[in-house]
Parts: sequence; C-alpha cells; structure tokens
Amino acid sequence: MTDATTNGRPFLEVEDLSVRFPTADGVVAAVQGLSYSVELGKTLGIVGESGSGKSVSSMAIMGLHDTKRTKIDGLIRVEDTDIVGLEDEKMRRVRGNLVSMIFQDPLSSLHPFFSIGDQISEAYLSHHPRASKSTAKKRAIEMLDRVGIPQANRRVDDYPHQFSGGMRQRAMIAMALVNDPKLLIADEPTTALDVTVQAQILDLLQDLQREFGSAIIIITHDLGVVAEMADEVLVMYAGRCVEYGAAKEILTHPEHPYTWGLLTSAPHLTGDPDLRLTPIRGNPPSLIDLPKGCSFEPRCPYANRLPDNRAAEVLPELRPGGRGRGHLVRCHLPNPEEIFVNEVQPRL
Amino acid sequence: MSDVKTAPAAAGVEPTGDAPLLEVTDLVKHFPVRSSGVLRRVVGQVRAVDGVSFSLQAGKSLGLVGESGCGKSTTGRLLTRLLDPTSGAVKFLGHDVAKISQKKMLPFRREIQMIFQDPYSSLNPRHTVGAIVGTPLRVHNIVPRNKTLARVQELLEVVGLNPEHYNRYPNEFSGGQRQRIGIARALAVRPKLIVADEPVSALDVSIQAQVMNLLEDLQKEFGISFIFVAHDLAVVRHFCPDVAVMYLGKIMEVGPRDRLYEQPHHPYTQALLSAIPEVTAATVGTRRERIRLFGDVPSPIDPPSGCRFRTRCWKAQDICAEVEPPLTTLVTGHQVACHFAAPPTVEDAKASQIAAEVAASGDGEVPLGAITP
Amino acid sequence: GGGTTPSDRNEGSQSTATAKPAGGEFDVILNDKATGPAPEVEGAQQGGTVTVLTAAAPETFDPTRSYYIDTLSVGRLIHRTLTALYLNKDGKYELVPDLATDLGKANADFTEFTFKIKPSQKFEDGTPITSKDFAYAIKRSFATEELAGGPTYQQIYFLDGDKYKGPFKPAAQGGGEDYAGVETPDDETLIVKMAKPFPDLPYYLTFPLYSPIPQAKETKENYGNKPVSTGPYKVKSYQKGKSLILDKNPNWDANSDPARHQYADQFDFKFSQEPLKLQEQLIADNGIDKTSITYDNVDSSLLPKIQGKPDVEPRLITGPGTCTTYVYLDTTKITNVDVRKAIGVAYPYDNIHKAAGDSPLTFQPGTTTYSPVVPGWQNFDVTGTAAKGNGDPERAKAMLEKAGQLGFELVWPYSQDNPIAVNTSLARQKGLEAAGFKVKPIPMPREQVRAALDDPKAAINMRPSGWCPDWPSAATIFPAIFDGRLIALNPTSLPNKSLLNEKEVNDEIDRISALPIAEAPAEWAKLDKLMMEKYYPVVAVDYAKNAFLTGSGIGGVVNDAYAGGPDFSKLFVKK
Amino acid sequence: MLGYIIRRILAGITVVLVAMVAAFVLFFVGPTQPEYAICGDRNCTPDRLADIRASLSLDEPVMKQFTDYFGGIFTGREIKTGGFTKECPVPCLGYSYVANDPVTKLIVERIPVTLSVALGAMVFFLLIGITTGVYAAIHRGTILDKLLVGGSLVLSAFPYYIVALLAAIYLSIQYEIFPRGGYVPLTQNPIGWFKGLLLAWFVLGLVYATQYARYTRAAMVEALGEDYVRTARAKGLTRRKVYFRHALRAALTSVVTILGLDLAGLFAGTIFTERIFDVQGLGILALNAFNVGDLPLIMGSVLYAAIILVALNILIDIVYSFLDPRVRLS
Amino acid sequence: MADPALLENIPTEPATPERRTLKSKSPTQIALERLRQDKIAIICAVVVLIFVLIAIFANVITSLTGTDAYATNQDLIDEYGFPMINPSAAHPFGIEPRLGRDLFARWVQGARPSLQVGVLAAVLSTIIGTIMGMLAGFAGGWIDRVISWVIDFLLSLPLLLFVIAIGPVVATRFGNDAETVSTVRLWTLILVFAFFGWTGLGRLIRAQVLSLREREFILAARAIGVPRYQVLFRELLPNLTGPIIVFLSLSIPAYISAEAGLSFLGIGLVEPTASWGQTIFQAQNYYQTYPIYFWQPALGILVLVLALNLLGDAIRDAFDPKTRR
Ligand SMILES: Nc1ncnc2c1ncn2[C@@H]1O[C@H](COP(=O)(O)OP(=O)(O)OP(=O)(O)O)[C@@H](O)[C@H]1O
Ligand SMILES: Nc1ncnc2c1ncn2[C@@H]1O[C@H](COP(=O)(O)OP(=O)(O)OP(=O)(O)O)[C@@H](O)[C@H]1O
Ligand SMILES: [Mg+2]
Ligand SMILES: [Mg+2]
Repeated sequence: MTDATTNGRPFLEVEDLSVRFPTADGVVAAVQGLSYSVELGKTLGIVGESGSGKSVSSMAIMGLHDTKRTKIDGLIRVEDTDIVGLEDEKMRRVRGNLVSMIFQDPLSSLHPFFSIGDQISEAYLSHHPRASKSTAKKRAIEMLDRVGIPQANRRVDDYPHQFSGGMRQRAMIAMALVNDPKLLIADEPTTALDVTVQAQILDLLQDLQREFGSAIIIITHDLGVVAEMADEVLVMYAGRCVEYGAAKEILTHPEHPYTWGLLTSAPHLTGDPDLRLTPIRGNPPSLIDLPKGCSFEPRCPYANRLPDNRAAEVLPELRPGGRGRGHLVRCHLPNPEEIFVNEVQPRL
Repeated sequence: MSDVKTAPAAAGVEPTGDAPLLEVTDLVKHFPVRSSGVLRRVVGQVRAVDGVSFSLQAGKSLGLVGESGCGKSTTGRLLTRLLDPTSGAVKFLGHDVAKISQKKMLPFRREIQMIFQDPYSSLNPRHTVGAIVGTPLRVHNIVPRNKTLARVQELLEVVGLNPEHYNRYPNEFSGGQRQRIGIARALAVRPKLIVADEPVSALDVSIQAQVMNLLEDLQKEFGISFIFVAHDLAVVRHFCPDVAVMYLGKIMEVGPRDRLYEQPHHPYTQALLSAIPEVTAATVGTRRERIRLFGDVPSPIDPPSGCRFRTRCWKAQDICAEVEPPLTTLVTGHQVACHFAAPPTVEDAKASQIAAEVAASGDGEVPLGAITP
Repeated sequence: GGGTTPSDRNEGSQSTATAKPAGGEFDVILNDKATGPAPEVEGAQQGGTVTVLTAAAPETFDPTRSYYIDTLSVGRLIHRTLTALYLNKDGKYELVPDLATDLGKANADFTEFTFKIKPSQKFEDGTPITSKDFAYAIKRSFATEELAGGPTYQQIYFLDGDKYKGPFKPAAQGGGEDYAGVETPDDETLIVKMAKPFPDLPYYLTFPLYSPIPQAKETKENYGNKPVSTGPYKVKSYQKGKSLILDKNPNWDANSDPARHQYADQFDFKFSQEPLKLQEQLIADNGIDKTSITYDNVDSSLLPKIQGKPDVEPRLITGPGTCTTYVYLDTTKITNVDVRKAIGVAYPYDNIHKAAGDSPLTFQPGTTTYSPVVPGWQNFDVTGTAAKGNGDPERAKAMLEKAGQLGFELVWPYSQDNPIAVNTSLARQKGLEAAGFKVKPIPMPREQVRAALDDPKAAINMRPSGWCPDWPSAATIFPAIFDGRLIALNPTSLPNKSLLNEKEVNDEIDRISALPIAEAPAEWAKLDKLMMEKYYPVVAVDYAKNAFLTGSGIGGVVNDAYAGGPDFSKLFVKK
Repeated sequence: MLGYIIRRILAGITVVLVAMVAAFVLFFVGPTQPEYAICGDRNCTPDRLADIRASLSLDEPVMKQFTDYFGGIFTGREIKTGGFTKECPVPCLGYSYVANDPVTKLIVERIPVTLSVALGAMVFFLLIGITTGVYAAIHRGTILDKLLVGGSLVLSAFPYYIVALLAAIYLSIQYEIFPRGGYVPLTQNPIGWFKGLLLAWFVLGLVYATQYARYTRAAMVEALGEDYVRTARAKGLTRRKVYFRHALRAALTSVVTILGLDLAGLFAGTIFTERIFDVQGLGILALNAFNVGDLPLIMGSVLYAAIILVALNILIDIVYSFLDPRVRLS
Repeated sequence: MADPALLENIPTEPATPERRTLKSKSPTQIALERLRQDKIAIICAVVVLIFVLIAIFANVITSLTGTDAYATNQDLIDEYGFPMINPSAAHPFGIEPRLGRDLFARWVQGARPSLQVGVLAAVLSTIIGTIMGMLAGFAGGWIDRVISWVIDFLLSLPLLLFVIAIGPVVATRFGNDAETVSTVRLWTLILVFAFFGWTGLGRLIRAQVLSLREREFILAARAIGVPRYQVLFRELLPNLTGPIIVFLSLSIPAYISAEAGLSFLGIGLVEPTASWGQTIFQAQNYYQTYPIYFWQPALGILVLVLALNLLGDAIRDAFDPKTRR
C-alpha cells in the first residue's frame, strides 16, 4: 500500500464546510459545520437518510455547485489545493483528474446520445489534451476491460441504453477512473442495482482500490454496504455530522440515537422476523428553518430523558465518544453507551 | 376507524366452496415483440411471466422476490387484472379473475387492491389527497357522497396522516407520507387481497420501517392478505411467512421463510442471500466469502433452454441445458426447481468465484460443466 | 376598345380641381412629314439604368396581346409600328409616320389603306423588315383564341374580320395563311382592307399589335417572353410578374424614328412591388431609388410626406390621364330619364372621392363621357353639379317626387374584399339615400363583381365602372359602349353597360365613324352632349389624372396621358 | 429502420393523395370562375368564355377531369390549352390556365427562390434563436433573459405583415441599413443573391428566432438539470463543452421536431415575405393560383406542399434517430 | 378505534375545530385561491376582463359616449382624405381618414369580432385538439393511427390557401347583404381556424398522454375500477392543463393576429364588422402620416396579447401543484 499521507497530512481534508442555497422560500442550509478527512488507500462511508446533505457535501469537493446560486464556506483541501473559491479553469483540472465521482443512477448519468467509448475518451482527452483520439479510445477499451466488461473492444461503441444496469455502472466507474484519480467519490453507486449486481460492483471497487491505492468516499444509506466497504464512517443528519469514527466502532458501538434508529429500522436476514421494526418516528426536518437546538430532537425518543429543554435549545457539540479512539458524536445524552447496550441492542 | 372495520362487506364475490383466497396456476404472460418491417410481424415474445403457480390462503402473505425484470410486477398486474394473461388461471375465491369480462370486474376490484412502488408516480399529481382517497369510495359507491369527506379523513387517520391535509396535493408530502396515501387508497374499499408492488423500495430505511409496521398492523387489524413484491430479501422475510423467488419469469424456489432463508436449495437463492450486505459484528470491515454471480440476466425474449439460471450457475451441467427442472417439493417442505438442489456449502462460494474469473477473462460466459463442485 | 384602367379602379374615384377644362387643347397634329431622329429632350444624357417600379404584374409582352396601358407603353420601347403617336415639346400630340413613309394613303371611303415601308430597316437580329412581317402581324392579330387579351378592332373593321381566325387554325376553321384583308405586292408595300369605313386606322396602327413580326421567329404563346425587337430597346430578360430588363438594340435606326429616343443603357422594370413600399422608396430617394420611377398613382395617404417638402414635391409629376369614371345606369331598368338625372344630381361626388382615397392630384371632376385629352372635347354639365360637392339631394328629391319615383331602388355590386370598394359603396349609399332613393349595395367576391358588371341579367341597375379611349379619338368610345346594336350582338355579355339603345344615337355613330380624322372630333362632341342631355345613360364622375413619383436622378419625365404616365423613351439618367 | 421509413412513406402518399382530392373537390364546390380571370377585363365575349371553358376541359364531367389529371401524372398526356395542343410529359401536372405554362415548370422555377428564402432564414433563426436561447437558459432569471422572453412576446403580438413592411421601409428604404430586397439567382450573382435576401432573412429569421429562443431556452433549462450534464462537469470538461456538446445536443432534439414543421411551412412559400421583400417564390405563386382559380396550379401547389411536409416529417424522424441512438435502434 | 400501535411514532395533531369545517375543494377552487394571491395575474385578468366587457357592451359604450362606429363624417375630411379635426370629446380617438367614422367607436366595436374570432377559434381548436390527442394517445392502435394520419393530412394542406378558397365562397352562399356576408365570414373564419388549428395541440397532447399512460396512477385508477372515460377525463385531463392553457393563451392572440394578417390578403373579416385586423390593414399606409389611426388597433392587440400570455402562464402555474409562490 502506498504512503497514506501527503506531507504527513490526509489526502482530503474538509473543515467546517457549509453549503447553503438561497431560494425563494429561504436559505436552504444543506450542509453545516462538516469536517472530515480521508487518507489514500482508505474508504470513508457517509450514511444518512435522503436530504441529509450527503450529495451536496461531496459535490462541493468536486466543485460542481453553481457558484452563483450556492454559498460555500469552510475549507476543502485536496492534496495541496484549496478547492473552495478556486477559479473555474483550475477547478476543472481537478475534476475528473485528481478527484472523480460516480453517481447513483448510471442510466441518467450517462449521456444517452454518445457512445460509452466516446464518453470515456472525452474524460481522458479533457485532461490529456495532447493525446490523440485513438489513444483515448484505446484507453477507454482498456478501462472497460479493467472494470470487467466482456468484449470491451466491441462494446466500446455501444450506447448506454444497450448496456444493462450493472454494466452501465461499471462504465461509469471506468470513466471515473480513466485519469487515475486519487480520490473516488461514489454517490450511492449501487442503490439502483440488484443485490447480486451490487455485490459485483462493490467487489470491483475494492479490487480497484487495492490496486491503485486511491481514497474512496462511498455515500449510501445502506449500513450493510458501509459495513463491508468502509474504514471510517460519517453519519449525517440534517446537514450535520452526528457521528464520525472508525467503521467497526460506529457500527458495533454507535452512540447517537439517529444511528441506532438506522440500525433498528432495517429488517435483517437473520434474527426474529416477527420482531417489530423500530422506525425513526416522524419525518426529516426542513433545512430552511432548522430548530436551534439538536436537529434530531423532534424525532429523538430519548430527548425527554435530558433535564430541562436542553435538546431543543442547545446545539450539541461534536464530542469524543465514550470509548474514545477518534469516535466523535453530536449528542447531549450523557450515557449513550448504556442506552445502546440495554435498550437498542436487544432489538437488533 | 371503527367505521372502516364495520364497513359493509363487498357485494358480489362469494367464495365458491372452500377454495383458497387466491390460486394461481401456470400463469403466463408474453408480450409480443414486433419487427420493424412494413408489416410489423410479431417476431418474438417477451416471456415476462412464464408458468407461475402458487396459492394463498386468506389472511396470509406471500412474498415475491427476484431481480429486476424477472416478472414480479407483471405477475402482480396479472393478479389485479391490469393485464390479461396469455394463459393460465388466477382463481380468486374460486372465480377465475382472468376470464371475467371487464364489465363484471367491478366487484372484484373491490376485493383486490394494489399498492405501488413509486410513491411519486402512483399518485395523480393534479388530484388532492381527498380526491385520491375518495375515488374508490365514489367508484364503488361505498358511502353516500356527503359522507365521503368524513370517511376519507378516517382513512387518512388510519394510515397516520393528518386528516386536515385533505385538500393538499401529493407533492406537498414526503415519500413516506405519499406511500401512506397510496395505502389509504387501497384500503378504502376494504379489500381482501392487496398486491403490494415494492411498496417500500423507494423509501428511506427509517421511513421504510414506518410503512412496514403500518402494513403489518393493517394486515392484523383487517385480516387482509398480501402478495408482497420486493427485491429486498430482508424486507420480504420480515413481512411474509411464505416467500417465492423468481428468476426470468419463473419461480425457482418457494416455501416458508425459515426454510428458504436458512436452507436455500437453489443456487440462485443462495447467490441472492449471500450478496446482501449485512451489518453484523462479523462482517464489519471484512468481506465475507460470498457467492459471486457472473454475467447478466439473459433476455426474457430468448431465455436459455432447460434451466433458465444455468447460464450464470456454477453448478450447471449438460442436463441443465436440456431438461427444465420442475418445481419439486423437498423434504424440508419447500419447493425448488433445480437439478442439483442442495443446501449451501463453503465450496459453492469458491466455485462461484472461479466461475466468475473464468467469465471475466473470457467473453463473459462459462462453458457448461467447466466448474465441477 | 377600352375597359377600365390597368390598376382596376373600376369603382368611384375623385374631387375638385382648379383647372377649368376648356375645349381644343388636345387636338392631334397629323404630321405626315415627320422624319427621324426625334427632337432631343432638353438636357438629355446617355447611359445609366432606369428602374421602373410598379405594383402591377403585366401578364405578357406579346405585342399581339398587349392592351393594358402599361404593356402598350413598354411595348413602344421595343416595337416600332407603321405610325406613332408622339408628345412633342409643346405638350401636343403628333401622329407621325414611323416605319411607314407617311400616314398611309386611304381610299375615299376609308376602306383601303396603302403603306410604304421605309427602306433598310432591321430587326434586332439584323434581318431586314419587310411588308410581309406587317402582314403576318395583322394575321396574327386575329388569333384571339390562342393569343387572348389584345385589342380587337380588327374583327369589327377589317375585311372578313368576323370570319378570319388567324394563322394558327387550319383553313377549315376559318384560319390559315391566307387572309384577304391584307396584301403585300412587294416587300415595301402593304395594303390593308376594311369591311367598313375606318378613318382612324392610322391611330390603331400605333399599337404594338401591328409592329412587324417575323413569321420565322414565331414561338406562339411564348413569343411574349422574347419578342423580336425593332425599337430602341430589346428584351434582355423577362420573368413573368417579376421583372423585365431591356437593353439597347444596336440595329435600331435613330435617324428613321421620329418618336423614340435611346438615352438610358438599360431599363429595369420591377413588377408586383408592394405599393406602400414602392412609394416610400421614391419618397426616400436613396441609393438606387434615385434613378427609379413609377407610373403608379401616389396614394393620398402619403401626400403629407410629399406636399410642402421641397426635396420631394418637385418629383411628383402630375397631369391628365385618359380615363373617365362613370356609373352606368341601366336604361332598361331605370327607364325614366329624370330619375337617371336625379341620380346624377344626388350623387355625392366629393364624399365618394374622399372615401376612395382620391385627391385633386388624381382626378378632375368631369361631367362628360370623355375627357379633355380627346380632341374635340366640349364641356357641358347636364346635372348642374359640375360633379363637385356632394350633389343636391333636395333638388334630386324634388325631381324624384315629380317623376313619382320617390324611394326608387338602386342596386349595385361591390367587391367585399377591397376596402376602397367597400368605402366608396358606403359613401355612395349614404348620398343617394339622402336624396330619397332606396339603396341596395350587394357585396360579392371580386370575380363575381366582374361577372355581374358584365352580365345583362344581373339583378342590378347601376354599374360603377369607367372607360378609357385607346387613342385620341371618340371613335374608341361611342361605337364601343353606347351603340345599342351591341346588345343584341352580345346576348350574354355587356359592352354597353347602360343598355342604351336609341336609334338617334346609333345613326349618329354610323355617320361620324365614317368621317375623316380631322372632321370627326367636333361631331363626336355634339353627340356627347346630345346623348347626355337626352338620355343620361351614365353618371359621369371624373377624368382621371396621373400623379406619379420619380427619383431625383431621372430626367425627361413628362406626363404622357396616352402612355399612362411617363413616356419611357424620353427618360434619361442624370449624371 | 428501413421498414419504418417505408411505412411512413406509404402513409405519406395517402396523405398527399387525399390532400389533392380535397383540393380538387373544393375547387368544384366553390364558384371559382377561372374563365373570367383568363378572359381578362377586355373583350371577354361569351364565345371566348365558352372557348376557354372547353379548352380547359371545364365542360367535361368532374370525374373525367379528375381521372385525366391523375392519369397524366403517371402517363403524361396531351393538353388543349388556349387554342394550342401541347404534349405534357410525365409527371404531368397540367398547364396553368393563366400562365399557359406547364405547372411543373412554374413550380420548379420558383423552388430555388423559396429555398433561398427558407434556408437563409433558417440559418438566421437557428443561429440567433439557439444562441440567445442557450444564453438565456444559462443566465436564466436575469434581466436579459426576461427581456428576451418579453421581446419575443411583443414581436409576436403584431401581425407579421406589419412587422415585415415596417422593417422594409425603415431598415432598408429610409435608413438604408440593409440592402434593397430582390431575388437574384445564386448561380448568376452570389453577392447579389446574398444582398437581395439579407433583409428577408433577417426579418423572417427574427420572428422565428424569438420562438426558437423560447423553445431552446426551455429545452436547455431542462437539459441543464439532467444528471448527465452533471457527469460531464464532473469529468472536468470545459464549460463550453458542457453547454454545447452535452446540454445543447440533448436540447436540440426537441427543437428539431418543431423545426420540421416550420421548415415545411417555409418551403411551401412565405406569402408575406415574398411580397414585401420582392422575392417571389412558391407562396405568391400558390396565392395567385388560388385567387384566380387556376386549378392545375392549385393542384400543383397542394401536391408540392403536401410532399414537402410529408418528406420533411420523415426526414426529421431520420435526423432524430441519428441524434438519438435510443430511437435508432429500437 | 384501531390498534393504537397503528399510530405509533406518528405525531398526530389533536383534532382542531377546523376539522369540522373542512371542506373538500376542487383543484379549480384551489387554483382560483392561488390566483387571487398573484398580483400580475389579477392585473392581467382585469385587463382581459375589460377587453371582454368592451366587446360585449360595445354598443352601450358607444351610445354612452355618443360615438358611432358606422356614421360617416365626411364633412370633417379634407379633399386629400385627411381628418380636419384633432381628437376631441366628440371623437376621443379622432376620426378615420377618408370616411370620417369615429375611431373610438370603431376601436370599441372592433374588439368584438377580434375577440370573437380569437376566443371561439381558440376554444374550439383546443377542445378538438385535446379530445383527439387524448383519444389517440390513450386508445392507441388504429384509432391512434387514424388520428395521427388526419393530423398529418391537415398539416399538409396549406391553411392560408384554403381560407382563401373557402372564405369568399362560403359567404356568398348564404345571402347577399353586407350583414349576412359579414356574419358568415366571421363564422367561416372561426371554423376554418378551429378545423386546421388543433393539430399542434393534438400532437402535443398525444405525446403527453403516451407518457402519462405509463404512470402508475393510471394503473391505480384502473385497479380501483374507475371507468375508462373517467380515467381519461378525471385522471389524465387534469395533468394536461399545462399544455392546454398555454395553447389556449397563445392561440387566442395568434388567431386575432392571423385575422389581421388575412385582411392583407383580402380574406379577413369584412365590413360592417370593424375588426382591429381590418383597421390595421386599412391604416397601414397612414403609419407615419396619421399614426393614431394605425396604432390604436395595434396597441389594442398588443396589450391584449401580453395580458393573455401572462394570464395564461399564471393560470397554468396556479393549476400546477408543483409551483409554489
Ligand atoms: N440547488 C439546490 N437548491 C436548493 N436546495 C438544494 C439544492 N441542492 C440540494 N438541495 C437541498 O439540500 C439538501 C441536501 O441534499 P442532498 O442531495 O445532499 O441529499 P442526500 O443526502 O444526497 O439525499 P439522497 O439520499 O436523497 O441523495 C436537500 O434537502 C436538498 O433539497
Ligand atoms: N408492456 C410490456 N411490453 C413488453 N414487455 C414488457 C411489458 N411490461 C413488462 N415487460 C417486460 O417483462 C419483463 C418483466 O417485467 P416486470 O416489470 O414484471 O419485472 P419486475 O420483476 O417487476 O422488475 P422490476 O424489479 O424492475 O420492477 C421485463 O423484461 C420487461 O421488460
Ligand atoms: Mg444524494
Ligand atoms: Mg417491478
């Protein structure tokens, strides 16, 4: 494995990132005070329900937000470059080159009118302006072959609609990896796919990481995927990080009620099927007028255990978890471990 | 809510004898594929559903799992007579639903309802919630017109929605709330059977559990039977005592969930189960030895001869290409359609991985019998 | 011949004017001795292209088929004829020998004419012109079925004119090469024979219809696309309805032509122009418009942009036209002459002119059946209105009451799609109603109005139309539209739109028709007065005037009444 | 694909045939009197009217005229017109009553004129319309965007005739910003051709451009929101490539379908444009034919317009299938 | 009461008194409520309403102002056809050149035929287009093929030329006085516009229905047993209001200005109907020499078109649940 850090620092550092969208209805605070870092060769899993700001935060790393309609504050450092406010042309050279991204729905993310090969070569050419078209095409075939598309040299001229779902996602990955990026952001890469195909894709990602030693951010709402893929996990809720730490730690000893909720609400393959699921009650909050206290408070079954109205009034700080080891949690509860072991674990 | 419970029983559909609630025999649905020539001849058939049989007792639920395109939705639509079957019978309380004329369908529509996957496209965006939930009441004349409002509000309450949202449009609701609206609509006629076509697939995990619990409660409360279509095996396992696994228009394995999940005998079921990522202390951080399938699902227009799964099966032998394995009942009490049905072993995972590598290095296919377990 | 003007102003028009018309101004000088070249136009320069803009879309330039004023005047640039009509420096018309050596020798009763052709005259291709070519043109003029639309006096006046059908039909159908009415004893001599006296023949021969046509170059219905030229210009290109470009004809002999010039290098006629746009072009006088001219009358709505504007007003050329506007009164339906006269008394002359968008520049009130540009014209005023003001409804009513015809119903058709026609009809209706008439205007599609005016059985009793003399002689008027015998001859059509059939008038027409050119005019004038006073078959409304714009770069622009605008051949481009 | 095209062509042929029958029937139902128009104002004797009727076969039974006409298209025929008998070779569309020329010739003569106007205007409105549409979509919500939408509304509120007439008077006659209009064949004088058509292209183009700007804007706004545009940006493509190669390419497909109909209309002739800018093409030809009841020319015009429309419809489908590979292969 | 577990985790608000008074509202009512909040829409609606009222009460207005659209005042016209007076109380917009009719009255009276043609033709073609499009899209099969063919067929006929051919002809079949001819011409124009004008909308609706047909809410309705025609009209139709309203609001002005355009070819409306199009046509030559004559109908059309367009957009938005203001 390659050296995990550059100049002793993680490859990607995000500090106090906030992304806001001024809209007609008010300012949407999609991401607030988000900090994390990823090292080369490691995988960060970001989980959270729909609208929690997973995509928005990772698109900020890619500089994909419309600068006129978005307010981005904080610091994003990729290798040695500060991305926030970077001018267009420089950012363009980072995108798809140093950092690349694959998206959830491979069909709609591929241009229906261009052949797969064209789209991959285009990505190559945009960062290798001196390369010839045929080189680019060779490179495309090579990449398709690498991601396991059979008969890549023939399929390279096919159009996206001629590929099956799994193959499309492989093509997306090929496209993202064509310039050997050091960081790959996979935004729900398997949500639209069947389980068997999902397994294939996850395998592929792991193989590739092993081979190239790049960093991966995998965004998902499936804790199972995180469990299989990630070294570290970031749990997001309403635009904020609510829990962050090593995957093993967080998945086995979570300390935030929201993480508990995620664990208990999904049915499992083993265990008592007649055991009632424990959903997280209510609906996610609107990001326009977030409660000034803990954003999870309205849905938190344990909020009433706190004295006074603290949960609703005071925004909890991200503090180290009970067992240490870099585990951070944003919760007022004084004894989360205890609650988890006694009340939550039995329901799993 | 008590009103819902005591709503007058559906008129018209009387059970004949002691027939099961639903009995499906050899159900087939082929969609014609036309040539692009002048005459637009039929050149092929999409064998979306190709001989599916099962039965369902009142008050029970059957889960239907399988990968995309295997014919789950088509089966569901055949059951609700949104499609006419190519052949086969769908007997509801002994009446063949597939043979009733469209005009006489109305009473049956009251008995069999449907919940859809996509909470965004299954609600008419231009109708208010009141209109959406009120439509079945109006069509089936369940309550007098002036009572509709009250009844709709009761239904909204039953599914946990604010009755005052009567005049709102669907787009003002979240996905989970919309799915509740869809459920209220299905519930309005108090059906005996609900075909739920992936009712929670589009929802967030946290919301998914709310809806699952709601469905569960409704089933207990009103004794409704479900055909529960899903691609998530864990969800199906949670909801249905009986589960059928489909592949390319056919049932591969069917039986009580405990047997099926613990002792899957069909290689496909095994592959499905092993592909599911799980959060267990054991799995975190380490990849399990899983069964890896190679290749893609073949086209339903031209399914493989013999066993349909053989093109992706590491166990496949010559016989699989020649003889279609029938659905046979095992000693464990569930039924499997496989020549080499056997409980999973560690070797399976290995063999499947070798097969996958062979496939990847070649042109994506593995010759029959190349890997002998 | 005759009919309406090319611009189809067949309904109503015009108002007051200052010039009092008096008789004798337009007598034609018969200049038997005239020879070429034509007297220089003052300040004339050589070279340049004259662009002529018009909204009209002439159908053909086949000389045999040319009969509209514009095709006739353009035809005179291309074709020379035996005789020609020339407007001289003093503003007088002269009838001069053109390709003939004199104006022709007639026998005593004007039934046989002999012409000598000038020597060594050539067509544009250099072939010599002989009397055969004239004879062929005459024969060709009888092919009215094949070559429709041309003048037809020959059918009435020429020997066997009613039987001979032209050279394209076989002899069995009355056609063929042989026609008894013309003889060519040698290449210089042409003898033309009449069926009845036709002293006006030298006038008629000024039409391009009788320009020489080489039979060898006959292309039948396509001849008009490229007629063989004898005049100062030849056809370079012609696109029907779009453009006609004329180039100098090198084989034209200036010294033998007393009536034409060859100043400009080229004429560029642009047809089917948008009327408003073309007027604006000439007013703006920018770029190529400086050397452009139009023969279309200016629209009164634009006058504020012209009058009082020193850079525009001088470029508006005005002068008399030839046409007269009438409302024909059906004498068989409005039988009482006093009722007819009451119409003339009640007629709202001014309002109709206003409604039609006329202006004093485009008409002059007129009370006679032909205008002062016809030799011999005498003024008189039967109704006492001078065709000015808005009639005298009181007097008209009194006349009606006296005749016991108050509430007499007047019916006329009008074109529903032409706002001018709609407006004039409305003004006419209001005026006549004020005098106690019952009035019923009938709206119709344009084609049907045409048909109704021409249909003796139409349920109407007023036909607004007009008449234009073909040459400076009333012989092109009375025999053509007031001869009662025409009614029986044409049971389904209506040259005589008043259906006037008075023996007294018919006899006079016969008598005067046989008089020599010099004597007839005074007699026609008397007949005019007599007919109007006694029978009042038409409400005479006005005499048309021309008022057209020219670009500042064009010289030699004069109004030539019989050319319907400028005499093109006098135009030159100022350097 | 080929089968599809053949099917479309067959359907198109029925459209053309029925359109012609409709034109024919309409002509005989209505009291059009071509004989009057041909006879002219002067000397129109009853004999001549009868002669004309006979020479145009108007006195024959309608059915016979109809079969003669259609037979002529495929086999050619002899036509008696204006006293002469003429050979009319396949495809015989008859002789114009009024112009006395073969209809085929009249139409073929005018095609270059109409095509010049239509194609030039198309270049104009596609260039102006699409670029402003793209611009407005990229800068949506800005004042310029609103001005564009508002301006196109105002322009479309006036009858086109007035807009064109005023443009001709102000732009070319009074202020001489544009050269004078008038058609000169391209082969004869390319510069003259260009100058003569420039204003027509500009005005016609402008009126259409406002519409195309609106279509393009809407399609672009939609395309810009598509996932694949995001992908293109994520690949690190330049803005220009993202907008013009990826977004516009997708937006154009919807514009192309509308373009088909508009072009068919333009190819069939633009009456007002032709009249005002002095470029007499098929529009004026057809208009005159209808005005005077010149049946063969009417039929010819209808035939031509219908064929153009059908052909363009098919062409657009083919173009569409090239633009969108999903259509191509399914 | 059902099992309280049903309501677990769902914060239900206590029943408020509002619940008792809650009324079921139709989408139209909701849209109207929303429309009332929209200032621009209100202004445009008022403008359109004023125009409509002017059209309906044209006679009342002219008689109240003591003006007359038909009386000529040629005594006020000079010999060149120009008015000799300026706009005054008696003639607020001045008088027409040539005939001297009151321009204000003609403007008021002109609103009627213009709106009649615009509104009726647009409504008719919208109805035909919607029904045909829905039929073709929903029924599919041969019905679809026939309707698509008819659309192609109608598109291939040169509309303008057929108006030329039909217009004058039809009118004269019914009578030969100015009034009848004018009325018949008006209706012919309306019918011809409607007959040829629906094809665009038909195609659009068909395409929309084709895509909507696959949406699950249609399946849901069928699963419930909603009869076919109700699926068509209750489920599909409301989803088509967008294109329908846009078409309507665009085609009203299009027909008004088409009528004006036809006047230039001599086939528009005819007197005594004093349509705006007719007036613009007659006034074209006076655009510089007597501008008020030209501009008053032109501005009438302009304001009406703008108001209709904006109003159309506002109505479409009001009906669209997705747009929130
Ligand atoms: N351009 C935008 N303007 C306004 N709000 C936006 C914009 N983009 C995203 N949002 C809002 O920001 C929030 C976060 O969105 P994001 O896409 O990051 O969610 P997510 O966690 O990726 O959810 P999902 O699982 O559905 O993909 C959402 O509430 C979304 O509505
Ligand atoms: N109307 C139709 N015409 C032709 N083929 C169809 C039609 N409907 C479905 N099919 C085909 O039938 C097969 C089964 O489709 P179906 O929708 O039942 O699958 P599914 O199991 O529900 O898949 P998913 O999980 O993607 O919803 C697919 O191959 C599909 O393409
Ligand atoms: Mg996301
Ligand atoms: Mg499905």
